Amino acid sequence: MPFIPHTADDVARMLEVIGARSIDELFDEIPADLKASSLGAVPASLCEMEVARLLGDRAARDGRLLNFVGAGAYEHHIPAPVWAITTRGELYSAYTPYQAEASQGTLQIIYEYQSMMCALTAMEVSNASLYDGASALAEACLMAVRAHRAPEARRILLPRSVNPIYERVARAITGHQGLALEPLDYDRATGCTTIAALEAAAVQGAAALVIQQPNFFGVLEDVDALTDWAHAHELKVIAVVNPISLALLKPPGEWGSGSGALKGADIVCGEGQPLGVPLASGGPYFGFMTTRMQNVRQMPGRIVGRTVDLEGRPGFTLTLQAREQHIRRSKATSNICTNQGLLVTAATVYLSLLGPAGLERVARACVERTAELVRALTRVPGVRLRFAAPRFHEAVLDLDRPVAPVLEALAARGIAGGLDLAERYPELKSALLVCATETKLPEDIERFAAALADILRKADA
Amino acid sequence: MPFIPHTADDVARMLEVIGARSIDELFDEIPADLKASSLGAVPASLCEMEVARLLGDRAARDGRLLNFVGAGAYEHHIPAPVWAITTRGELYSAYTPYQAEASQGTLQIIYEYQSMMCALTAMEVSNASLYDGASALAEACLMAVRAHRAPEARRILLPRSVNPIYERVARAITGHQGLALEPLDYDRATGCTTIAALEAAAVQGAAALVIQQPNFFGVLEDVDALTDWAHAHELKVIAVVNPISLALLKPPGEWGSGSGALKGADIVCGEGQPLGVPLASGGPYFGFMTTRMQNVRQMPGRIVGRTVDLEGRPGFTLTLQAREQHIRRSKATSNICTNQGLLVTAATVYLSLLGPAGLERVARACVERTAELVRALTRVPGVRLRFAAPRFHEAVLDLDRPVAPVLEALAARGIAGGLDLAERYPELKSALLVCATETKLPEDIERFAAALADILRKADA
Amino acid sequence: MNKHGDREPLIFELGKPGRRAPSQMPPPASSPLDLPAHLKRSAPPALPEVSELQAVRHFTRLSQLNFSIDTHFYPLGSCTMKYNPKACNSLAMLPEFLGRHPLAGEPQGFMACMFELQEMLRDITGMQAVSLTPMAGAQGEFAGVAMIRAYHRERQDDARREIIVPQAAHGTNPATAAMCGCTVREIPCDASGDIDLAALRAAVGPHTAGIMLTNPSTLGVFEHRIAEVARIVHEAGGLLYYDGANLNAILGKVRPGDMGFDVIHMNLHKTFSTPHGGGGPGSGAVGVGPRLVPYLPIPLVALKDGRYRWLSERDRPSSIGRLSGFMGNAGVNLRAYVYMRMLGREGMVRVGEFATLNANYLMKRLVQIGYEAAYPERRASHEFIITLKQEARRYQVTAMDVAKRLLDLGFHAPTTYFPLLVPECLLIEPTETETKEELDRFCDAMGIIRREMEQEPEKLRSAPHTMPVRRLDDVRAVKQPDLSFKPAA
Amino acid sequence: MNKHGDREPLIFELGKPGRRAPSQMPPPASSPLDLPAHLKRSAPPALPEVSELQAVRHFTRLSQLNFSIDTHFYPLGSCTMKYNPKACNSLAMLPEFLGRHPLAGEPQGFMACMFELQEMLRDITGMQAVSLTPMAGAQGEFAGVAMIRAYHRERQDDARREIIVPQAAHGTNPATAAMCGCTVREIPCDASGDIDLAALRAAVGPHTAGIMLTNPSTLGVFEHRIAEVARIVHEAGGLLYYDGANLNAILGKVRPGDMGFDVIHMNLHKTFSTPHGGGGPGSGAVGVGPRLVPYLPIPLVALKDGRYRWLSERDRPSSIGRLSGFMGNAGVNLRAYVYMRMLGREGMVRVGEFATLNANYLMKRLVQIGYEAAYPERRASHEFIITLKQEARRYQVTAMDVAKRLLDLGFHAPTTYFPLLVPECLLIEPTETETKEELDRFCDAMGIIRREMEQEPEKLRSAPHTMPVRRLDDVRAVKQPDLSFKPAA
Ligand SMILES: Cc1ncc(COP(=O)(O)O)c(C=O)c1O
Ligand SMILES: Cc1ncc(COP(=O)(O)O)c(C=O)c1O
Repeated sequence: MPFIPHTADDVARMLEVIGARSIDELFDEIPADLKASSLGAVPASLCEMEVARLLGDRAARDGRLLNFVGAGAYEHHIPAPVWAITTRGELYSAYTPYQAEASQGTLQIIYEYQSMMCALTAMEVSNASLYDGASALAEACLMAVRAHRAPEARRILLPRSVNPIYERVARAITGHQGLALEPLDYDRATGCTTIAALEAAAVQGAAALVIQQPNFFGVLEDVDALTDWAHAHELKVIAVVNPISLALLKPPGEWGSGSGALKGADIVCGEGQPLGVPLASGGPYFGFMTTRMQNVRQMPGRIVGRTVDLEGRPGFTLTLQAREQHIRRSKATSNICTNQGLLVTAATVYLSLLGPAGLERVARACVERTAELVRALTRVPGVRLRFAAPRFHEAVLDLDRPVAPVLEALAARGIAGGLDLAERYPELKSALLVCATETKLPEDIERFAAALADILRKADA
Repeated sequence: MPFIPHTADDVARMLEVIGARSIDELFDEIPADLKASSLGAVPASLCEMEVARLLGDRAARDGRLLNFVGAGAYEHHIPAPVWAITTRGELYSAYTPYQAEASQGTLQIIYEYQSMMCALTAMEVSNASLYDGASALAEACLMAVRAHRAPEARRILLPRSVNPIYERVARAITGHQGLALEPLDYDRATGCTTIAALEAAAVQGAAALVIQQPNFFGVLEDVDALTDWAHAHELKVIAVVNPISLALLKPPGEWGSGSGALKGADIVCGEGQPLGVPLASGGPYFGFMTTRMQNVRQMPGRIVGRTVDLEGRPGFTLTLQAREQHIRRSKATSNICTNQGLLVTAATVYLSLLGPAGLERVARACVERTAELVRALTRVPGVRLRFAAPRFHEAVLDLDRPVAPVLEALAARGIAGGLDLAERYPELKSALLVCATETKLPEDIERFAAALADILRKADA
Repeated sequence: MNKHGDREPLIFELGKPGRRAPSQMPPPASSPLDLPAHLKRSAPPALPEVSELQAVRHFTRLSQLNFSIDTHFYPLGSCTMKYNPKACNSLAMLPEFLGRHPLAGEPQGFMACMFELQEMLRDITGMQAVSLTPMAGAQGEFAGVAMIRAYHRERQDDARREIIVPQAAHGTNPATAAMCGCTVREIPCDASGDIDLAALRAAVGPHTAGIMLTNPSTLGVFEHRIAEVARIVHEAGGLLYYDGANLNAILGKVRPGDMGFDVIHMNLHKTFSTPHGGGGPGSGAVGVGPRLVPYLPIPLVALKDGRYRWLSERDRPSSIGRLSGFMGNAGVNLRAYVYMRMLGREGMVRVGEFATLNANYLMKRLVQIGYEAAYPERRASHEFIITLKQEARRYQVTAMDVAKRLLDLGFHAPTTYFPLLVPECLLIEPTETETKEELDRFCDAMGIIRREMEQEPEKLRSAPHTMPVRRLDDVRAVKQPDLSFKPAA
Repeated sequence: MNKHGDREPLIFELGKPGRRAPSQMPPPASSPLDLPAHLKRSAPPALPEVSELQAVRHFTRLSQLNFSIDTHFYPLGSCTMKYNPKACNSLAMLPEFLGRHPLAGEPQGFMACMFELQEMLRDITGMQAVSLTPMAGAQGEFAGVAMIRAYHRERQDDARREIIVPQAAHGTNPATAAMCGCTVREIPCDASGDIDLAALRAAVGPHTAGIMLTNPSTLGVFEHRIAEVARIVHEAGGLLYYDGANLNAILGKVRPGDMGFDVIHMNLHKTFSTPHGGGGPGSGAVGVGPRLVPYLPIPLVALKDGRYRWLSERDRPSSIGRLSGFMGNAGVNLRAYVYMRMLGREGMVRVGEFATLNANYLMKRLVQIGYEAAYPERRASHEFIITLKQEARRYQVTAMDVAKRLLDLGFHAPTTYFPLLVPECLLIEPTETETKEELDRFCDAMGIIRREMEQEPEKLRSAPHTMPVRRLDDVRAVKQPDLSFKPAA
């Protein structure tokens, strides 16, 4: 009986105490006609050794690719202590710290995490995580609408240079509450959102402008101008940022020229995965969200606060719970309950190990490797750089042919060569989004360039 | 400065307290002409990411083989909890439990380990580990000599069916103290040590007989007869056993027909690796040793005892240290100090998870898989079974040609096909020692047999 | 505070300007940073500056301040704190799985696991199709209610915007309904914990989108008349949503599909033993009956011509869409897959059996000690409720006091004050992975607490006494929010 | 006892007949066991019978009872308790390394690491060749002395069987000499901790096999006149053995080969930061000068024609032979290799520098507080000795009392009563990986203890007070040995 410790003797004695003749009798309140028949699709039990063999074989079958895909999930070196600590039983197998006194470890880690996210984004409060970057944007949109003075403001201006998957997710999640997400086109030369595009949009009933920095094309937006424009039009600014990039880039809390309540973005969110979380086929990652203190009561998700105990000593506890579903039920800021705590632990350890200097090194290496990648790939005949604007660690390349077969040929050589943009951007028919982080060596970049050149040449021949 | 936390400010303040102007000044007692020049053979520092890449590439280069080698190190499934627990910082980064009150975790684990080894071997006391199985036999020989009544008894009867590497190691370690290890031949038909071979040996000045069960050929010795013979001739019996096999085989404490002080083996030792320790290119493993209480003061290595604290509560501590080098110096039972504690932790968790029933399953699966392997391989033309005696999980096969090139051809197909016995046993010129544990599936055995058949056929053609 | 009486400082307090963990820093850049000044950060973020040892020691020490399944019995009701097998973690962390980018092709090995997981969950729930993308129970609920809405909408019946939930429902149920743009109507339970059928009949109508039910309910009892409930709601044109967070109770015993439910979410992080991680991650897979299949959230894994494929917008035009950037908490799903393969068919059934055995045994023992079961005449399911309303009156001790005192005695507390409708309640869920001895030890502790109530109630009111901190001031936490560390200027 | 006041039972006490962890059991055999009855076991071994959760919980709880580098400052002298980088472990545990059978060919990736490790250690020690096979310091010593004997024997000079060791030598030195069939002559140190040269001169002669020295010595000071010592011993026909357990002190600063030593062992588990594991494993690599190269223990790794090869008996006929079944503690060596690559050339030098800085700082601070350094006029090396003989006389407290009280204050105690020749001594080795703040906290604790000595010495004598157990009865442990659990019949 896997994971069940009962001996026959235990069962007999327990049934005796209960006063039942069999375990089956304990289910006598279930109407007989509902009782399930056997589970045909569930195979017989395997022991750990057998499952390990099965999974090992499957993993080997999937193998390892030299990865140049980014598009919202980024390969970074994960320091060995991160998961050594994160998988410690005390952190891995605890739950939501409802009993604060028996959960000070988790609580202090979350408090430290919140502090780090505030520091990175230059905001005042952080929650304890949301599910992922995409759903965090959805929550941010809902929050912006709640926080906006005008109750009829339910439109969100959403540039097309924002991750298109985020757009899909935000639409799926916010649509039922009647939010309208309105696309803003990007400048074809720079890949950026322009004031001109904003001016062309109807401001009427708009609650917020979303600004992604660096944007989906890896290009840097003019965040100051966009923020000022939004605030001038009484729109909240929702910043979507890559936390690694914040070692180099102006933090959302300082975007624009405003001051006081108008200083910087109003809500900051994004994908936390780059901070020590493995790619892992897409999850679990975590979404982060920070904001100004004035908005805290509109914030979704758990928040940890520092307080004192009976003896006046500092301690940590879940707080401001009146925002949450278990207290406010249908009036809650969100339905989120279980979040992504373990990943937050990983991120907290990651940021502690990197520190400001380490994070800057990582970010600079990303910028440099990507510049090298762009140089190497654009030397390949038939490959051109699409957008000329300054970038972080991604770039859009134009090929002289459709991207999909090229990516397949690269995969056959063990290279994940980027993301084909054709599906999401019809106007970018043969555009490839590539990424290089600090994990890439010069020989990796060479290998990619050589393979690409070879593939394009062979296809031509 | 990898792993050094000092800031420039720290250094300045510390030097000020010390009253030195520079760190260099702290080395002013070292004669100037001895100061080292730079280290030419040590490359520049790599960061963790770079080392991880280097090691990852090297590991990938080594790849994974389907393993049928045994010969003293055995591939078993290692339950996932074993190393999850063993690598917990509190166990991994503690040292010898000199401060018992701050080391109750390690101490209790060793006490539990000692208890388990006593249970497995049917002996009364166990030490806390020795380096490995081979060196444990060397220590057992020295101990037997110390424990033997006659001080001139310094000869050890060492059957050739004992692991020949153990013989080498025992010779290297005991030789300087004038011990003579005398080979006893095995029966060519059964691969066993016979009473006839014992009768042919000179008993004069012999202190002990070594009995390995199962022996190096995987064959089961008639341990009762051998033990009785040894005791009848006033020899100590040193048992070398595989702990996994003890789930099925008579424990050394019950060998022979003696009773009282003559009951069973006198000293039991062996390689602990099968108990949850990975193959890992040969180490770290651990040697175990158990004996009867009457011999405890001759035992090498640390021992943990249960005692009470000031308040009468039970607790654990290192004990009987008067045997050890830090107390007795040149009169110690051994020079061993650091042992293989972490591996003992792994073994303790392993044995706890397996329990008597699990261990028996593992042992039975080993027997069964090996029988299947022998059946499959001896169906290959040109392959015969060498010894007909009952066996545990290894077997000697005779090929119709030299083994070395066949093993090379198997390796090229990703199979580690066993050990060539020619080097160690000149009379076994084309003999191959193979092993199958519970980890082998029917298709693995088939794959081996098919590859072997193919290789032999192709070489014939 | 660690166990030696020192408070563990904040990681920021351990830091010092200029201190680093250099092995974690990639080599420095070789060219100057070429970015426009107005886009650059002017001052580095105030992150901690510590050595690698400091970080490791800090977080190791912090971890020891937690109670967890690996260290303590953790009978937190409605949370299913069962043993999380280590193999689930180590196999999900095989380097090939970890290293795979979600947009890098269709890894057949990984996708085989996901496909088989879909199939197993389908079978267990008696549903027609399953999607693994929701990232926790609440998101599974969202998916479910969104599908219900999509169903009504596609039938031009979009006025159905009311979701019925029993009073005792988990907070995520009404919150989800609201997130889906629905209004919520709560209906009461009767004295035996079942739904008040009269109230239900009165509540349904042309505005009814559906009902969200947990069965066994959060009151820890099985809803007898579930078939009748289904009939009432279906006849009114509504759909039935099964909150499957408590699936542990009925695994292999009853299938929600057979009870007439149209949609279910499962908490894989409960029933299928993926880690709770100090608050998450979870996985809230959803299963649907025939009516809702077209609306399942994407991506799904399909098997076609021997190849596993992701199904996306193109394949599933009626889908409610994507709920996550990629495919949900993939690694959590992988852990659940490993767990389910180890349990196997027979093991599944035993989970429900022994979870129920443990709950009924513990309930009986506690009643023998003198505690009052909220529904004494009912069988416990996988959990049950103790109400301390008598004790509160007699001794002026609260459920919270008992909870805190249990910590002192080495047990994580049960869920307190949920469901709210039972006064001073403890919702106790032992799970199937605990031994009889552990349950007996818990009863011994509850016996001690009972004596203390009578003889020294102050000890309870001021508990805990042996934890890293004494009882914390939650009011102050709200009134003077201190939500992040502010470095001294 | 765990931190909540319950003793953690023995794993045997947690067990119950028939209880199992079934996921850890391979499928049952399909055929009956065909072994002769007289070779079979009659009753199953009395191993614990617990569930997987019970085992995990038990060992997790036990682990928390330990002090360790990852949780506490651990200034245990002569043990170099520095940070063990996590990467050393995770990279040594890559599946390809773990899965390799030691007799399965010559894995070039792994062997490249071993070869480079040999080369780096050769360079660091200034020796001519290195063997990695000894499994700990003591076995390294054994290899060294055995090589010295082999050298004399091959020169027909086998009467040289006396090994000289300073009084303060580590116990393994004389014990090793005895294991190698040598007699031991101890020579005293002078007042400043250096070897008494007159005594040395008087001791050497045609019976002298060699001298075993630690430098810096176990007294924590650098032997000034090492060149003179070397001259005396070499002129007498003996060889010089360097006990390199304390290499941390001089890494990159002095090379034993340059000091005239013929052979050295290193404790990779100290200087090169492989785990101490609650007592081991270690690795005691040996390096030799030109005279001893032929005798190195096997196997060695050689690089020939671009291929790494194991050298065995055939290649090295004069070798003292094999000391382990395969190639020593391979995985420990791999961890040391990773560590050394991360340190790099510059990092090596800094280890010695900052280990020495920390030791000298801590010594100075403790002296300022009022403690007495054993060699106040000398520089500390990587460690230093405090003697409490004054305090013992004045307050009747012992070094042991101070050690135990330090545990209460959250610090692992320094090494006590070694070297024995310094009365009531504490041998303190902070290592380079600790921060100034941590050293200051330790000084604060030592300050508190000083006050307690004066004001409440009983608090020290009865310490520790806050550990899982109070002070243990070692005498009873010896007199009534209880060395294994005996199940109640
Ligand atoms: C009955 C019930 N429904 C729903 C949920 C919500 O699940 P999650 O926390 O995974 O979002 C929970 C658990 O917290 C629950 O117990
Ligand atoms: C000076 C000295 N020499 C030798 C040794 C013995 O080393 P090991 O314990 O690795 O056998 C030690 C450590 O314990 C030591 O400190």
